[in-house]
Amino acid sequence: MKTITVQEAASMIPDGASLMVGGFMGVGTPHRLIDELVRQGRRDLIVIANDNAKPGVGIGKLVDAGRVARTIASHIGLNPETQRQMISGQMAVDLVPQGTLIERIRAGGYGLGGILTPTGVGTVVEEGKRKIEIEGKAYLIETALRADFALVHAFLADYTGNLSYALTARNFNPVIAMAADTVIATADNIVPVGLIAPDHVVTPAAIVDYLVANR
Amino acid sequence: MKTITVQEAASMIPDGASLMVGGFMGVGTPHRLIDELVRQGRRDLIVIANDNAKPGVGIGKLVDAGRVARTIASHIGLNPETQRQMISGQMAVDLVPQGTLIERIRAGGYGLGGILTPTGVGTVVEEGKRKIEIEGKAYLIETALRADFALVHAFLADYTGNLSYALTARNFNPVIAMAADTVIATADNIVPVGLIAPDHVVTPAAIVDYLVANR
Amino acid sequence: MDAQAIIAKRIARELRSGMLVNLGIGIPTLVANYLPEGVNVFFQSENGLIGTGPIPEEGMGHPTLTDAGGSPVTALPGASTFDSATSFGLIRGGHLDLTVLGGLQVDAQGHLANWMIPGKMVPGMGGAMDLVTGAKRVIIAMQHTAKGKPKILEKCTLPLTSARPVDLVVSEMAVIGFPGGRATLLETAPGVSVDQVLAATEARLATPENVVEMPL
Amino acid sequence: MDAQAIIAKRIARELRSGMLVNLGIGIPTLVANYLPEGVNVFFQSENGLIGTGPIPEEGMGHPTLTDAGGSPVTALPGASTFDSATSFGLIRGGHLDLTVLGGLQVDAQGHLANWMIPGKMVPGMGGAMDLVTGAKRVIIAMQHTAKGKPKILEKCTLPLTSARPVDLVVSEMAVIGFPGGRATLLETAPGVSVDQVLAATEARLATPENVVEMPL
Repeated sequence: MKTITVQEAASMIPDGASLMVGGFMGVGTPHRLIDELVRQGRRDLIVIANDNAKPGVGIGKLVDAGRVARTIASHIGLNPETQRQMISGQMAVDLVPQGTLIERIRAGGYGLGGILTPTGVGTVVEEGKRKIEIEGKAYLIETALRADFALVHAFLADYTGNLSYALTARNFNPVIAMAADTVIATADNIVPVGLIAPDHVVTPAAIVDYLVANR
Repeated sequence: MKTITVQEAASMIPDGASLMVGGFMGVGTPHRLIDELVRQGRRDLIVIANDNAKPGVGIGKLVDAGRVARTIASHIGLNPETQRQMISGQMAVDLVPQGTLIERIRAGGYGLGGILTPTGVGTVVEEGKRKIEIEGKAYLIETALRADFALVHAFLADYTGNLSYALTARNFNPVIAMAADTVIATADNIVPVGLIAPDHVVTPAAIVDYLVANR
Repeated sequence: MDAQAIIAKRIARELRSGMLVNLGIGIPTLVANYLPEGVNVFFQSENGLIGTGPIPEEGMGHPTLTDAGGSPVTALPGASTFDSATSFGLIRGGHLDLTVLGGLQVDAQGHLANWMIPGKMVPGMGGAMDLVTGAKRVIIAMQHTAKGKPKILEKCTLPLTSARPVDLVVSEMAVIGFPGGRATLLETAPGVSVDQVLAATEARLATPENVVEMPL
Repeated sequence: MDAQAIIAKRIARELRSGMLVNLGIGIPTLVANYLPEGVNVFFQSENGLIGTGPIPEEGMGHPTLTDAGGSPVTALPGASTFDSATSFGLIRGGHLDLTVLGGLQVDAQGHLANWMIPGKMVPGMGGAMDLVTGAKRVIIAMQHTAKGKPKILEKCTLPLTSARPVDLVVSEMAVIGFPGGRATLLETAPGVSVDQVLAATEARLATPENVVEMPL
């Protein structure tokens, strides 16, 4: 684990990279990293996240600036700009049921090829997917999802990279932290090693590659 | 959620019931419940757990008393009595890789039909199972596992049933708590509602059916 | 009482102590305002909270405690927070006793369409597909008609949310169930006749002898 | 130095700072005793701990902090605990940099058998199948022969642990790798000749020119 500046962190991410980004309507999103990606002019990004927040907030800022080539999300209803870019063909949008999305990401991070879920059976979601029956019940085979980078935001971090999260700002963060080749974390507070109780660590240090220093 | 005595808790479990039991070599096992099941003479049980501990400890006491008809576990190597009963045909033993076992239980509790895992491909574990290829890699379809009862042990409980666990006594407990029709919990300490921080609750109260009172 | 209040108040009567309940955005959210006295339920926000409390007083919220719409909420004593995988495990795994959701269309078999209008509104399904597929009981809270047109149709014309039928539809005019897989008029709102409900409904409704007045 | 110490000490040289490492029971556990100075690794116990420390001094342990064998351990500053699903997610998901395990047999392609002897020893595979299938690097720590009989065979006769070949076998006689899927003698222990290794090995070993002495 290395502690780096937000500028260094953003500069590691190339144009065209796939990013999993934590947060739910911007709550629990690593805002400083997003802002810096916008500032550095990163483009053609693939953004995997629960939602696109709203214009001017979190992932919404990348969308506003036209930097997202494709998003895989469960909900974009509160971001009219994403909907506009989707309809105009500027951005590709893959809509995935929220529970399926988080399980696909988890599968990617936990070494599973995928999971069997009843969600989406008998709807447009099943198009093009393998279906399987187990004890008379139909399931879709939903395959694992991974990304080049996971951008996570924690409440507490220590200097080895252990992370814990606050309240509903946890959401996708600990799950995406398992599912990317490179994990970059920001945190509200960075504390000396040993101050987060082992039982309260949610993301173990060993899987975090970079921690963004607070000024 | 109801708070009951250990006698009441054990008496709800009929002969022949399937039980998921928390613990890893007895650490994090609800010992009082196991002891009471032995005392009440419960028999023909199906025990799903990581291991069978060792003679005289935790699940080992049920084995010693000949009360286990079948066990689904990942490891029984430290319990010679289980091995003896397996070889004599007194007890059926299904051995499952530990990661597969916990994912099958999780799938049962999380509403998934199963998961795709590379573990066991090309070994005796794949016998009788469906295999599937995703992007050129082979996976076994491992199906969900549920039980009639989950017997869990926590470090802290509150009187609505929220649970948190201590150190390596967490292990299978929070996962099995999701995967049974009836969830019975014991705890080292039972505290008034509101004293476990929301971020430190691991098993939410809403899924715990019975809490065993401490004397 | 306005239409929304009638719907929310009627649905609140379905709540029982100890239930784990997920309320969707819109009319479903209002159900919490009519929780009967002495009934204590666990409200889940799918963004990762059980024990969701009311909107905080001015200056008493925190940016990390929000509902599924991203708005500030409070948490009751005994609340718990968790990641999204756990949240949807609760939803899909049979732990959620009840979800109340809005609807665009419901058909005669109880199938729901509530997540998109092709070519017009594509917000994404969010948690709706998991909720309808996984909750033990699904109640739809919606106005009976939209711009005078029935929303309870013989067959949904919009993409379905799930192959699993809902359990109950509560509108400002009626309560409709699906016993035996067939839309059945169970209750009419005060001052609303069976014929008025039938006229505002495209799906053929079974109308038993004992259609009662909606208790509010 | 006895056989076990040679094996553990040689394997310890494979550790690098920042690695997440899982040590099996038996000889693998001894590897931690030979961690080179200045190298800081994360040791995982698959029962739910990263940051496993040494055996506690008398009276300084706690019954809820144990290793995968159920024996008391300590935890280093920065340790974390988690449930078994997370523990095996770390193992299977490509997060575990190295696992060191014991072996009953390894074959010429690097396949491992280490979890059962049919009709004799059926302890269960525990975490072994997930570890061998999922870890980035798998090193087998075992004595070269058992009761004089080779354990490195042309083909395993015991049930395999995984279809995935191991990366390295370290015995008290030799270090064997599998470049290009073929068992290859890489190092011999001090005082052991290439011929002695070949005589104690059933699998045909490729023996390059540059077989070096095992650094200890």
